[in-house]
Amino acid sequence: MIEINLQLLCFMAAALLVVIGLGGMLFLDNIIKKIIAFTLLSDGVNLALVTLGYVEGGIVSILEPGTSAGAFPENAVLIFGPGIVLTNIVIGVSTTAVLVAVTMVLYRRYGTLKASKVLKGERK
Amino acid sequence: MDSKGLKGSRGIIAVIALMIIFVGVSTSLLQLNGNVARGISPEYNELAPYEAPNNLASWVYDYRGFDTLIETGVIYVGALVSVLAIGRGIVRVKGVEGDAPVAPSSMEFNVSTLNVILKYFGVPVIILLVAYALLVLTGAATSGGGGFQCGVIFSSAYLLGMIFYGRKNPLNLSKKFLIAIGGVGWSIYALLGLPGYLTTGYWQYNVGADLWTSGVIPGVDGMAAVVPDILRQLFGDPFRLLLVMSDGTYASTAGIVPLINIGEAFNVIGAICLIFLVFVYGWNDEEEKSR
Amino acid sequence: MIDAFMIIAYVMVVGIAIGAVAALLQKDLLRAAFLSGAESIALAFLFQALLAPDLGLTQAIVATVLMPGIIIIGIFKTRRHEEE
Amino acid sequence: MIELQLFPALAGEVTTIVIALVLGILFGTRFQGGMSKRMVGMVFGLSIIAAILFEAPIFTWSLIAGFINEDFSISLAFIAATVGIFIGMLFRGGHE
Repeated sequence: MIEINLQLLCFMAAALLVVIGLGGMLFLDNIIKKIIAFTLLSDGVNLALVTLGYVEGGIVSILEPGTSAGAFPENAVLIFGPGIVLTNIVIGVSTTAVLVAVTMVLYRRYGTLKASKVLKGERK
Repeated sequence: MDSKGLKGSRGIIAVIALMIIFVGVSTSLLQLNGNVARGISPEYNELAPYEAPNNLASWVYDYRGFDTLIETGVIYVGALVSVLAIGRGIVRVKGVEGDAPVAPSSMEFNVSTLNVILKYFGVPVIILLVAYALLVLTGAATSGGGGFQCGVIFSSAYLLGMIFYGRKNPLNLSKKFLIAIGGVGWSIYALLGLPGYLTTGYWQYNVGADLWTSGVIPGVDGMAAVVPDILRQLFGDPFRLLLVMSDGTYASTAGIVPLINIGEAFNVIGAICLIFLVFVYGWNDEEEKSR
Repeated sequence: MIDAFMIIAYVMVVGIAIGAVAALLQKDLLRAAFLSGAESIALAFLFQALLAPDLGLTQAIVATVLMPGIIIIGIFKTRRHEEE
Repeated sequence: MIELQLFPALAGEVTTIVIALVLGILFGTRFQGGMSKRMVGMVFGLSIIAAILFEAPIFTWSLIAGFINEDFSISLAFIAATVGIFIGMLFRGGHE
Protein backbone atom coordinates (compact mmCIF):
# COMPACT_ATOMS: atom_id res chain seq x y z
CA MET A 1 0.00 0.00 0.00
CA ILE A 2 1.42 3.34 -1.05
CA GLU A 3 1.36 6.03 1.58
CA ILE A 4 -0.62 8.93 0.22
CA ASN A 5 1.06 12.28 0.62
CA LEU A 6 -0.04 15.68 -0.59
CA GLN A 7 1.83 15.43 -3.88
CA LEU A 8 0.22 12.11 -4.78
CA LEU A 9 -3.21 13.44 -3.86
CA CYS A 10 -2.78 16.53 -6.00
CA PHE A 11 -1.58 14.49 -8.97
CA MET A 12 -4.73 12.37 -8.68
CA ALA A 13 -6.87 15.52 -8.52
CA ALA A 14 -5.10 16.89 -11.59
CA ALA A 15 -5.69 13.68 -13.55
CA LEU A 16 -9.33 13.72 -12.48
CA LEU A 17 -9.78 17.31 -13.64
CA VAL A 18 -8.11 16.62 -16.98
CA VAL A 19 -10.32 13.61 -17.63
CA ILE A 20 -13.53 15.39 -16.56
CA GLY A 21 -12.69 18.32 -18.76
CA LEU A 22 -11.82 16.11 -21.70
CA GLY A 23 -15.05 14.17 -21.33
CA GLY A 24 -17.08 17.36 -21.06
CA MET A 25 -15.48 18.82 -24.14
CA LEU A 26 -16.08 15.65 -26.14
CA PHE A 27 -19.52 14.51 -25.04
CA LEU A 28 -21.50 17.58 -24.00
CA ASP A 29 -23.61 19.37 -26.54
CA ASN A 30 -23.99 22.85 -25.10
CA ILE A 31 -21.28 25.27 -26.22
CA ILE A 32 -21.13 27.18 -22.91
CA LYS A 33 -20.65 23.89 -21.11
CA LYS A 34 -17.87 23.02 -23.51
CA ILE A 35 -16.20 26.28 -22.48
CA ILE A 36 -16.60 25.45 -18.79
CA ALA A 37 -15.11 22.02 -19.45
CA PHE A 38 -12.21 23.71 -21.21
CA THR A 39 -11.48 25.81 -18.13
CA LEU A 40 -11.62 22.65 -16.00
CA LEU A 41 -9.04 20.99 -18.28
CA SER A 42 -6.69 23.95 -18.05
CA ASP A 43 -7.14 23.97 -14.25
CA GLY A 44 -6.04 20.35 -14.17
CA VAL A 45 -2.93 21.06 -16.23
CA ASN A 46 -2.10 24.01 -13.96
CA LEU A 47 -2.45 21.86 -10.87
CA ALA A 48 -0.16 19.19 -12.32
CA LEU A 49 2.50 21.78 -13.15
CA VAL A 50 2.39 23.30 -9.66
CA THR A 51 2.47 19.91 -7.97
CA LEU A 52 5.67 19.03 -9.85
CA GLY A 53 7.59 21.66 -7.93
CA TYR A 54 6.35 20.79 -4.45
CA VAL A 55 9.02 19.86 -1.95
CA GLU A 56 8.02 17.81 1.05
CA GLY A 57 8.54 20.00 4.12
CA GLY A 58 9.79 22.87 1.99
CA ILE A 59 9.30 26.57 2.34
CA VAL A 60 7.65 29.22 0.22
CA SER A 61 10.05 30.65 -2.34
CA ILE A 62 9.97 34.12 -0.80
CA LEU A 63 12.96 35.07 1.28
CA GLU A 64 11.53 36.16 4.61
CA PRO A 65 13.43 38.20 7.18
CA GLY A 66 14.82 36.24 10.04
CA THR A 67 15.31 32.99 8.10
CA SER A 68 18.63 31.60 7.03
CA ALA A 69 19.77 32.50 3.53
CA GLY A 70 22.01 29.46 3.40
CA ALA A 71 19.18 26.98 3.87
CA PHE A 72 16.92 28.72 1.36
CA PRO A 73 18.16 27.19 -1.95
CA GLU A 74 17.76 23.60 -0.78
CA ASN A 75 14.34 23.96 0.81
CA ALA A 76 12.51 26.35 -1.48
CA VAL A 77 9.98 24.90 -3.87
CA LEU A 78 10.74 24.55 -7.57
CA ILE A 79 9.75 27.84 -9.13
CA PHE A 80 9.51 26.94 -12.82
CA GLY A 81 6.02 25.47 -12.70
CA PRO A 82 4.35 28.38 -10.86
CA GLY A 83 6.09 30.88 -13.14
CA ILE A 84 4.42 29.37 -16.17
CA VAL A 85 1.08 28.81 -14.44
CA LEU A 86 0.91 32.47 -13.38
CA THR A 87 0.86 33.59 -16.98
CA ASN A 88 -1.37 30.69 -17.94
CA ILE A 89 -4.11 31.69 -15.50
CA VAL A 90 -4.31 35.26 -16.78
CA ILE A 91 -4.08 34.22 -20.41
CA GLY A 92 -6.83 31.69 -19.69
CA VAL A 93 -9.16 34.60 -18.91
CA SER A 94 -8.61 36.16 -22.31
CA THR A 95 -8.93 32.88 -24.21
CA THR A 96 -12.20 32.20 -22.38
CA ALA A 97 -13.35 35.68 -23.35
CA VAL A 98 -12.59 34.95 -27.01
CA LEU A 99 -14.51 31.69 -26.83
CA VAL A 100 -17.53 33.40 -25.25
CA ALA A 101 -17.43 36.17 -27.86
CA VAL A 102 -17.45 33.63 -30.67
CA THR A 103 -20.33 31.86 -28.92
CA MET A 104 -22.35 35.08 -28.86
CA VAL A 105 -21.79 35.58 -32.58
CA LEU A 106 -22.78 31.97 -33.29
CA TYR A 107 -25.95 32.42 -31.24
CA ARG A 108 -26.90 35.54 -33.19
CA ARG A 109 -26.45 33.64 -36.42
CA TYR A 110 -27.96 30.24 -35.62
CA GLY A 111 -30.25 30.98 -32.69
CA THR A 112 -29.07 28.01 -30.71
CA LEU A 113 -26.33 26.94 -28.35
CA LYS A 114 -26.33 23.30 -29.48
CA ALA A 115 -23.11 22.35 -31.18
CA SER A 116 -24.87 19.62 -33.20
CA LYS A 117 -27.29 22.15 -34.73
CA VAL A 118 -24.55 24.68 -35.37
CA LEU A 119 -22.51 22.05 -37.16
CA LYS A 120 -25.45 21.22 -39.42
CA GLY A 121 -25.54 24.84 -40.46
CA GLU A 122 -29.26 25.52 -40.08
CA ARG A 123 -29.85 29.26 -40.11
CA LYS A 124 -32.23 30.84 -37.66
CA MET B 1 -22.23 14.54 -30.55
CA ASP B 2 -25.79 14.66 -29.35
CA SER B 3 -26.25 13.77 -25.71
CA LYS B 4 -29.18 11.52 -26.59
CA GLY B 5 -26.84 9.44 -28.72
CA LEU B 6 -24.90 8.60 -25.60
CA LYS B 7 -27.70 6.46 -24.11
CA GLY B 8 -27.12 2.74 -24.26
CA SER B 9 -24.05 1.04 -25.61
CA ARG B 10 -22.35 4.15 -26.92
CA GLY B 11 -22.50 5.75 -23.49
CA ILE B 12 -20.90 2.71 -21.90
CA ILE B 13 -18.14 2.81 -24.50
CA ALA B 14 -17.59 6.51 -23.79
CA VAL B 15 -17.34 5.91 -20.04
CA ILE B 16 -14.89 3.06 -20.58
CA ALA B 17 -12.78 5.22 -22.87
CA LEU B 18 -12.69 8.01 -20.28
CA MET B 19 -11.65 5.54 -17.59
CA ILE B 20 -8.83 4.25 -19.78
CA ILE B 21 -7.68 7.83 -20.34
CA PHE B 22 -7.85 8.46 -16.58
CA VAL B 23 -5.72 5.42 -15.83
CA GLY B 24 -3.18 6.46 -18.46
CA VAL B 25 -2.95 10.06 -17.32
CA SER B 26 -2.81 9.26 -13.61
CA THR B 27 -0.15 6.55 -13.97
CA SER B 28 2.02 8.82 -16.07
CA LEU B 29 1.61 11.64 -13.54
CA LEU B 30 2.19 9.42 -10.51
CA GLN B 31 5.55 8.35 -11.89
CA LEU B 32 6.64 11.94 -11.39
CA ASN B 33 5.89 11.75 -7.66
CA GLY B 34 9.12 12.50 -5.86
CA ASN B 35 11.20 11.68 -8.92
CA VAL B 36 11.69 15.15 -10.30
CA ALA B 37 15.37 16.07 -10.30
CA ARG B 38 15.90 19.45 -8.75
CA GLY B 39 18.40 20.14 -11.50
CA ILE B 40 19.39 23.73 -11.90
CA SER B 41 16.74 25.03 -9.52
CA PRO B 42 19.00 25.37 -6.43
CA GLU B 43 21.35 27.52 -8.47
CA TYR B 44 18.52 29.86 -9.33
CA ASN B 45 17.27 29.78 -5.77
CA GLU B 46 20.69 30.78 -4.53
CA LEU B 47 21.03 33.80 -6.78
CA ALA B 48 17.45 35.00 -7.18
CA PRO B 49 16.76 36.32 -3.65
CA TYR B 50 19.55 38.86 -3.95
CA GLU B 51 17.70 40.37 -6.86
CA ALA B 52 14.22 40.39 -5.41
CA PRO B 53 13.16 38.49 -2.29
CA ASN B 54 10.15 37.13 -4.13
CA ASN B 55 11.69 34.35 -6.19
CA LEU B 56 8.73 34.18 -8.56
CA ALA B 57 8.99 37.85 -9.51
CA SER B 58 12.66 37.66 -10.32
CA TRP B 59 12.10 34.48 -12.32
CA VAL B 60 9.15 35.72 -14.33
CA TYR B 61 10.40 39.23 -15.02
CA ASP B 62 14.16 38.87 -15.00
CA TYR B 63 15.18 35.43 -16.24
CA ARG B 64 12.15 35.06 -18.47
CA GLY B 65 11.64 38.73 -19.19
CA PHE B 66 11.50 38.54 -22.95
CA ASP B 67 9.29 35.43 -23.00
CA THR B 68 6.84 37.06 -20.63
CA LEU B 69 6.77 40.13 -22.87
CA ILE B 70 5.70 37.96 -25.80
CA GLU B 71 3.21 36.04 -23.67
CA THR B 72 1.42 39.20 -22.66
CA GLY B 73 0.79 39.73 -26.35
CA VAL B 74 -1.63 36.80 -26.09
CA ILE B 75 -3.83 38.86 -23.75
CA TYR B 76 -3.87 41.63 -26.30
CA VAL B 77 -4.79 39.26 -29.11
CA GLY B 78 -7.65 38.05 -26.91
CA ALA B 79 -8.94 41.59 -26.41
CA LEU B 80 -8.57 42.37 -30.11
CA VAL B 81 -10.43 39.25 -31.23
CA SER B 82 -13.24 39.94 -28.75
CA VAL B 83 -13.63 43.47 -30.10
CA LEU B 84 -13.64 42.22 -33.67
CA ALA B 85 -16.07 39.39 -33.00
CA ILE B 86 -18.62 41.45 -31.08
CA GLY B 87 -18.40 44.80 -32.78
CA ARG B 88 -18.28 43.40 -36.28
CA GLY B 89 -19.45 46.67 -37.76
CA ILE B 90 -15.86 47.82 -37.90
CA VAL B 91 -14.35 45.16 -40.12
CA ARG B 92 -16.44 43.67 -42.90
CA VAL B 93 -15.52 40.12 -43.74
CA LYS B 94 -16.37 39.11 -47.28
CA GLY B 95 -17.87 35.69 -46.62
CA VAL B 96 -20.47 36.98 -44.21
CA GLU B 97 -21.61 39.92 -46.28
CA GLY B 98 -25.19 38.60 -46.38
CA ASP B 99 -25.56 38.84 -42.65
CA ALA B 100 -26.60 42.01 -41.00
CA PRO B 101 -23.73 43.10 -38.79
CA VAL B 102 -24.22 42.08 -35.21
CA ALA B 103 -26.01 44.91 -33.49
CA PRO B 104 -24.43 45.18 -30.02
CA SER B 105 -27.41 45.25 -27.73
CA SER B 106 -26.19 47.15 -24.71
CA MET B 107 -26.85 45.32 -21.50
CA GLU B 108 -27.98 47.48 -18.63
CA PHE B 109 -28.15 45.80 -15.28
CA ASN B 110 -31.27 46.54 -13.33
CA VAL B 111 -30.07 48.88 -10.62
CA SER B 112 -33.39 49.48 -8.89
CA THR B 113 -33.69 45.90 -7.68
CA LEU B 114 -30.38 46.09 -5.86
CA ASN B 115 -30.26 46.11 -2.13
CA VAL B 116 -29.83 49.63 -0.77
CA ILE B 117 -26.92 48.66 1.47
CA LEU B 118 -25.16 47.01 -1.45
CA LYS B 119 -25.75 50.09 -3.56
CA TYR B 120 -24.25 52.52 -1.07
CA PHE B 121 -21.40 50.32 0.01
CA GLY B 122 -20.31 49.74 -3.55
CA VAL B 123 -18.13 52.84 -3.80
CA PRO B 124 -16.03 52.15 -0.67
CA VAL B 125 -15.53 48.56 -1.75
CA ILE B 126 -14.36 49.65 -5.19
CA ILE B 127 -11.97 52.26 -3.77
CA LEU B 128 -10.52 49.76 -1.33
CA LEU B 129 -10.14 47.15 -4.09
CA VAL B 130 -8.21 49.63 -6.25
CA ALA B 131 -5.99 50.50 -3.28
CA TYR B 132 -5.43 46.81 -2.63
CA ALA B 133 -4.43 46.33 -6.25
CA LEU B 134 -1.87 49.12 -5.89
CA LEU B 135 -0.55 47.55 -2.66
CA VAL B 136 -0.11 44.22 -4.44
CA LEU B 137 1.67 46.01 -7.26
CA THR B 138 4.09 47.91 -5.06
CA GLY B 139 4.85 44.94 -2.86
CA ALA B 140 5.52 42.80 -5.90
CA ALA B 141 9.25 42.33 -5.55
CA THR B 142 9.27 41.74 -1.82
CA SER B 143 6.22 39.69 -0.95
CA GLY B 144 3.53 37.83 -2.83
CA GLY B 145 2.04 39.74 -5.71
CA GLY B 146 2.95 41.23 -9.03
CA GLY B 147 1.72 42.90 -12.14
CA PHE B 148 -0.60 40.10 -13.22
CA GLN B 149 -2.32 40.02 -9.84
CA CYS B 150 -2.72 43.80 -9.77
CA GLY B 151 -4.34 43.83 -13.20
CA VAL B 152 -6.69 41.02 -12.28
CA ILE B 153 -7.78 42.69 -9.01
CA PHE B 154 -8.30 46.03 -10.73
CA SER B 155 -10.41 44.57 -13.51
CA SER B 156 -12.50 42.68 -10.95
CA ALA B 157 -13.15 46.03 -9.24
CA TYR B 158 -14.21 47.44 -12.60
CA LEU B 159 -16.58 44.53 -13.21
CA LEU B 160 -18.02 44.93 -9.71
CA GLY B 161 -18.78 48.59 -10.35
CA MET B 162 -20.34 47.70 -13.69
CA ILE B 163 -22.66 45.18 -12.02
CA PHE B 164 -23.59 47.43 -9.08
CA TYR B 165 -24.16 50.71 -10.88
CA GLY B 166 -24.57 49.94 -14.56
CA ARG B 167 -23.69 52.88 -16.73
CA LYS B 168 -23.12 55.14 -13.72
CA ASN B 169 -20.03 53.16 -12.86
CA PRO B 170 -17.96 55.15 -10.33
CA LEU B 171 -14.82 53.76 -11.91
CA ASN B 172 -15.44 55.38 -15.25
CA LEU B 173 -12.94 54.04 -17.76
CA SER B 174 -13.52 55.19 -21.29
CA LYS B 175 -12.35 53.29 -24.34
CA LYS B 176 -9.65 55.84 -25.07
CA PHE B 177 -8.27 55.60 -21.55
CA LEU B 178 -8.17 51.81 -21.68
CA ILE B 179 -6.42 51.72 -25.05
CA ALA B 180 -3.99 54.41 -23.89
CA ILE B 181 -3.14 52.68 -20.64
CA GLY B 182 -2.63 49.38 -22.44
CA GLY B 183 -0.32 50.98 -24.98
CA VAL B 184 1.62 52.81 -22.28
CA GLY B 185 2.07 49.60 -20.32
CA TRP B 186 3.19 47.69 -23.38
CA SER B 187 5.72 50.35 -24.30
CA ILE B 188 7.04 50.62 -20.72
CA TYR B 189 7.63 46.89 -20.70
CA ALA B 190 9.24 46.79 -24.13
CA LEU B 191 11.35 49.93 -23.81
CA LEU B 192 12.78 48.92 -20.44
CA GLY B 193 14.81 46.41 -22.39
CA LEU B 194 16.58 49.16 -24.27
CA PRO B 195 19.08 50.36 -21.60
CA GLY B 196 20.22 46.81 -21.03
CA TYR B 197 20.61 46.26 -24.75
CA LEU B 198 22.65 49.40 -25.22
CA THR B 199 25.04 48.62 -22.36
CA THR B 200 25.41 44.86 -22.47
CA GLY B 201 23.92 43.70 -25.75
CA TYR B 202 21.17 41.60 -24.16
CA TRP B 203 17.56 42.73 -24.46
CA GLN B 204 15.94 43.36 -21.10
CA TYR B 205 19.16 42.87 -19.19
CA ASN B 206 18.50 43.93 -15.62
CA VAL B 207 20.51 47.13 -15.65
CA GLY B 208 19.50 48.33 -12.21
CA ALA B 209 20.64 45.23 -10.39
CA ASP B 210 24.10 44.92 -11.89
CA LEU B 211 25.25 48.05 -13.62
CA TRP B 212 23.57 50.78 -11.61
CA THR B 213 24.73 49.54 -8.25
CA SER B 214 27.50 47.01 -8.59
CA GLY B 215 28.97 45.06 -5.77
CA VAL B 216 25.88 44.89 -3.62
CA ILE B 217 25.67 41.14 -3.86
CA PRO B 218 27.90 39.72 -1.14
CA GLY B 219 30.32 37.11 -2.33
CA VAL B 220 29.89 37.92 -5.97
CA ASP B 221 32.40 40.35 -7.37
CA GLY B 222 30.38 42.87 -9.26
CA MET B 223 31.75 44.54 -12.29
CA ALA B 224 32.52 48.22 -12.20
CA ALA B 225 29.49 50.44 -12.31
CA VAL B 226 28.89 51.65 -15.84
CA VAL B 227 26.57 54.43 -14.80
CA PRO B 228 28.49 57.60 -13.85
CA ASP B 229 28.59 58.59 -10.22
CA ILE B 230 26.75 61.86 -10.77
CA LEU B 231 23.62 60.06 -11.91
CA ARG B 232 23.78 57.69 -8.97
CA GLN B 233 24.15 60.53 -6.52
CA LEU B 234 21.24 62.35 -8.08
CA PHE B 235 18.80 59.47 -8.15
CA GLY B 236 20.16 57.19 -5.48
CA ASP B 237 19.15 53.55 -5.41
CA PRO B 238 15.39 53.69 -5.78
CA PHE B 239 14.76 49.99 -5.21
CA ARG B 240 17.49 49.06 -2.80
CA LEU B 241 16.35 46.70 -0.07
CA LEU B 242 17.90 45.59 3.16
CA LEU B 243 17.42 41.93 3.92
CA VAL B 244 17.78 41.13 7.60
CA MET B 245 18.52 37.42 7.77
CA SER B 246 19.43 35.21 10.69
CA ASP B 247 22.97 34.99 9.37
CA GLY B 248 23.62 38.63 8.69
CA THR B 249 22.28 41.59 6.81
CA TYR B 250 22.41 41.72 3.03
CA ALA B 251 21.61 44.46 0.60
CA SER B 252 19.83 43.66 -2.62
CA THR B 253 18.29 45.66 -5.38
CA ALA B 254 15.48 44.57 -7.61
CA GLY B 255 16.67 46.76 -10.44
CA ILE B 256 14.08 47.30 -13.11
CA VAL B 257 11.79 44.48 -11.96
CA PRO B 258 9.33 46.78 -10.11
CA LEU B 259 9.13 49.06 -13.15
CA ILE B 260 8.43 46.09 -15.41
CA ASN B 261 5.72 45.09 -12.93
CA ILE B 262 4.03 48.47 -13.37
CA GLY B 263 4.11 48.10 -17.15
CA GLU B 264 2.72 44.58 -16.89
CA ALA B 265 -0.09 45.74 -14.61
CA PHE B 266 -1.09 48.50 -17.06
CA ASN B 267 -1.01 45.92 -19.82
CA VAL B 268 -3.36 43.51 -18.06
CA ILE B 269 -5.68 46.33 -16.91
CA GLY B 270 -6.00 47.65 -20.46
CA ALA B 271 -6.68 44.29 -22.06
CA ILE B 272 -9.08 42.70 -19.55
CA CYS B 273 -11.09 45.87 -18.83
CA LEU B 274 -11.42 46.37 -22.58
CA ILE B 275 -12.83 42.86 -22.88
CA PHE B 276 -15.44 43.59 -20.20
CA LEU B 277 -16.34 46.97 -21.68
CA VAL B 278 -16.92 45.40 -25.09
CA PHE B 279 -18.84 42.46 -23.66
CA VAL B 280 -21.29 44.60 -21.75
CA TYR B 281 -21.70 47.71 -23.86
CA GLY B 282 -20.59 46.70 -27.31
CA TRP B 283 -18.36 48.79 -29.51
CA ASN B 284 -20.32 51.75 -30.76
CA ASP B 285 -19.04 55.26 -31.18
CA GLU B 286 -22.49 56.84 -30.84
CA GLU B 287 -22.96 55.38 -27.39
CA GLU B 288 -19.57 56.65 -26.35
CA LYS B 289 -20.45 60.19 -27.34
CA SER B 290 -23.75 60.16 -25.52
CA ARG B 291 -22.05 59.07 -22.30
CA MET C 1 -1.15 9.17 11.25
CA ILE C 2 -3.22 11.49 9.16
CA ASP C 3 -3.05 15.04 10.39
CA ALA C 4 -5.72 17.69 10.09
CA PHE C 5 -4.03 19.35 7.15
CA MET C 6 -4.25 16.23 5.01
CA ILE C 7 -7.91 15.80 5.96
CA ILE C 8 -8.61 19.34 4.69
CA ALA C 9 -6.69 18.52 1.52
CA TYR C 10 -8.80 15.37 1.04
CA VAL C 11 -11.97 17.42 1.50
CA MET C 12 -10.76 19.95 -1.06
CA VAL C 13 -9.95 17.26 -3.62
CA VAL C 14 -13.37 15.69 -3.12
CA GLY C 15 -14.88 19.16 -3.46
CA ILE C 16 -13.01 19.69 -6.72
CA ALA C 17 -14.31 16.41 -8.14
CA ILE C 18 -17.91 16.99 -7.02
CA GLY C 19 -17.89 20.62 -8.16
CA ALA C 20 -16.50 19.77 -11.57
CA VAL C 21 -18.99 16.97 -12.23
CA ALA C 22 -21.93 18.96 -10.83
CA ALA C 23 -21.04 21.98 -12.94
CA LEU C 24 -21.13 19.87 -16.09
CA LEU C 25 -24.39 18.11 -15.20
CA GLN C 26 -26.45 21.24 -14.44
CA LYS C 27 -29.28 22.16 -16.77
CA ASP C 28 -29.17 25.77 -15.58
CA LEU C 29 -26.10 27.38 -17.12
CA LEU C 30 -25.96 30.18 -14.52
CA ARG C 31 -25.68 27.63 -11.76
CA ALA C 32 -23.02 25.79 -13.75
CA ALA C 33 -20.91 28.96 -13.91
CA PHE C 34 -21.15 29.49 -10.13
CA LEU C 35 -20.32 25.83 -9.46
CA SER C 36 -17.21 26.01 -11.63
CA GLY C 37 -16.19 29.05 -9.58
CA ALA C 38 -16.64 27.08 -6.36
CA GLU C 39 -14.48 24.33 -7.78
CA SER C 40 -11.73 26.83 -8.53
CA ILE C 41 -11.81 28.13 -4.95
CA ALA C 42 -10.90 24.66 -3.72
CA LEU C 43 -8.15 24.66 -6.33
CA ALA C 44 -6.86 27.95 -4.93
CA PHE C 45 -6.62 26.32 -1.51
CA LEU C 46 -4.58 23.49 -3.01
CA PHE C 47 -2.22 26.03 -4.59
CA GLN C 48 -1.82 27.60 -1.18
CA ALA C 49 -1.10 24.20 0.34
CA LEU C 50 1.47 23.47 -2.37
CA LEU C 51 3.47 26.52 -1.22
CA ALA C 52 2.59 28.82 -4.10
CA PRO C 53 0.77 31.75 -2.43
CA ASP C 54 1.06 34.02 -5.49
CA LEU C 55 -0.90 31.53 -7.52
CA GLY C 56 -3.46 31.11 -4.76
CA LEU C 57 -4.15 34.86 -4.79
CA THR C 58 -4.47 35.00 -8.56
CA GLN C 59 -6.59 31.88 -8.84
CA ALA C 60 -8.96 32.98 -6.08
CA ILE C 61 -9.73 36.31 -7.72
CA VAL C 62 -9.87 34.96 -11.26
CA ALA C 63 -12.14 32.13 -10.16
CA THR C 64 -14.53 34.15 -8.02
CA VAL C 65 -15.02 37.23 -10.18
CA LEU C 66 -13.56 37.16 -13.67
CA MET C 67 -14.32 33.69 -15.07
CA PRO C 68 -17.95 33.47 -13.83
CA GLY C 69 -18.35 37.12 -14.85
CA ILE C 70 -17.37 36.45 -18.44
CA ILE C 71 -19.48 33.30 -18.66
CA ILE C 72 -22.50 35.00 -17.01
CA ILE C 73 -22.32 37.92 -19.42
CA GLY C 74 -22.23 35.38 -22.24
CA ILE C 75 -25.27 33.62 -20.77
CA PHE C 76 -27.20 36.89 -20.45
CA LYS C 77 -26.54 37.66 -24.07
CA THR C 78 -27.59 34.20 -25.29
CA ARG C 79 -29.90 32.05 -23.21
CA ARG C 80 -29.99 30.79 -19.70
CA HIS C 81 -31.36 27.28 -19.85
CA GLU C 82 -30.04 24.46 -21.91
CA GLU C 83 -32.47 23.59 -24.69
CA GLU C 84 -33.74 20.06 -25.20
CA MET D 1 17.31 40.47 18.11
CA ILE D 2 16.27 42.62 15.25
CA GLU D 3 16.23 46.28 16.04
CA LEU D 4 13.74 48.64 14.56
CA GLN D 5 15.50 51.29 12.57
CA LEU D 6 14.29 54.72 11.62
CA PHE D 7 17.40 56.11 9.99
CA PRO D 8 18.91 55.89 7.47
CA ALA D 9 15.71 55.93 5.51
CA LEU D 10 16.15 53.20 2.93
CA ALA D 11 15.15 54.31 -0.50
CA GLY D 12 13.31 51.12 -1.31
CA GLU D 13 10.66 51.78 1.29
CA VAL D 14 9.91 55.34 0.29
CA THR D 15 9.74 54.36 -3.37
CA THR D 16 6.81 51.99 -2.90
CA ILE D 17 4.83 54.64 -1.03
CA VAL D 18 5.50 57.26 -3.70
CA ILE D 19 4.58 54.88 -6.50
CA ALA D 20 1.33 53.93 -4.74
CA LEU D 21 0.48 57.62 -4.28
CA VAL D 22 1.17 58.51 -7.93
CA LEU D 23 -0.77 55.56 -9.33
CA GLY D 24 -3.59 56.31 -6.90
CA ILE D 25 -3.81 59.86 -8.25
CA LEU D 26 -3.81 58.48 -11.81
CA PHE D 27 -6.70 56.12 -11.17
CA GLY D 28 -8.46 58.54 -8.84
CA THR D 29 -9.00 60.96 -11.70
CA ARG D 30 -11.07 58.22 -13.32
CA PHE D 31 -13.61 58.09 -10.51
CA GLN D 32 -16.84 59.92 -11.17
CA GLY D 33 -19.65 61.05 -8.92
CA GLY D 34 -19.46 62.93 -5.69
CA MET D 35 -18.78 61.65 -2.21
CA SER D 36 -19.92 63.18 1.03
CA LYS D 37 -17.41 63.99 3.76
CA ARG D 38 -18.81 61.27 5.96
CA MET D 39 -18.21 58.74 3.19
CA VAL D 40 -14.62 59.92 2.77
CA GLY D 41 -14.02 59.52 6.48
CA MET D 42 -15.55 56.05 6.46
CA VAL D 43 -13.44 54.91 3.55
CA PHE D 44 -10.31 56.28 5.21
CA GLY D 45 -11.11 54.45 8.44
CA LEU D 46 -11.79 51.25 6.54
CA SER D 47 -8.49 51.65 4.72
CA ILE D 48 -6.59 51.92 8.00
CA ILE D 49 -8.26 48.74 9.24
CA ALA D 50 -7.43 47.04 5.96
CA ALA D 51 -3.84 48.29 6.14
CA ILE D 52 -3.48 46.67 9.55
CA LEU D 53 -4.98 43.47 8.18
CA PHE D 54 -2.76 43.24 5.12
CA GLU D 55 0.42 44.20 7.00
CA ALA D 56 3.52 45.70 5.54
CA PRO D 57 5.65 44.02 2.91
CA ILE D 58 7.77 41.67 4.90
CA PHE D 59 11.33 42.49 4.01
CA THR D 60 12.23 45.47 6.15
CA TRP D 61 11.98 46.22 9.83
CA SER D 62 11.84 49.98 9.87
CA LEU D 63 9.14 52.44 10.80
CA ILE D 64 8.91 53.75 7.26
CA ALA D 65 7.84 50.37 6.01
CA GLY D 66 5.19 50.42 8.70
CA PHE D 67 6.63 48.26 11.45
CA ILE D 68 5.54 49.81 14.72
CA ASN D 69 6.32 46.71 16.67
CA GLU D 70 7.68 43.36 15.66
CA ASP D 71 4.25 41.80 15.65
CA PHE D 72 2.33 44.83 14.53
CA SER D 73 2.65 46.65 11.27
CA ILE D 74 0.67 48.92 8.99
CA SER D 75 1.10 48.86 5.25
CA LEU D 76 1.65 52.50 4.45
CA ALA D 77 1.48 51.85 0.70
CA PHE D 78 -2.19 50.94 1.06
CA ILE D 79 -3.00 54.18 2.91
CA ALA D 80 -0.94 56.13 0.39
CA ALA D 81 -2.94 54.60 -2.43
CA THR D 82 -6.24 55.54 -0.76
CA VAL D 83 -5.06 59.09 -0.15
CA GLY D 84 -3.89 59.25 -3.77
CA ILE D 85 -7.32 58.20 -4.98
CA PHE D 86 -8.97 60.99 -2.94
CA ILE D 87 -6.49 63.55 -4.30
CA GLY D 88 -7.22 62.36 -7.81
CA MET D 89 -10.95 62.75 -7.17
CA LEU D 90 -10.29 66.33 -6.07
CA PHE D 91 -8.54 67.00 -9.38
CA ARG D 92 -11.63 65.94 -11.26
CA GLY D 93 -13.89 67.99 -9.05
CA GLY D 94 -15.78 64.99 -7.80
CA HIS D 95 -15.50 66.00 -4.18
CA GLU D 96 -18.63 67.73 -2.96
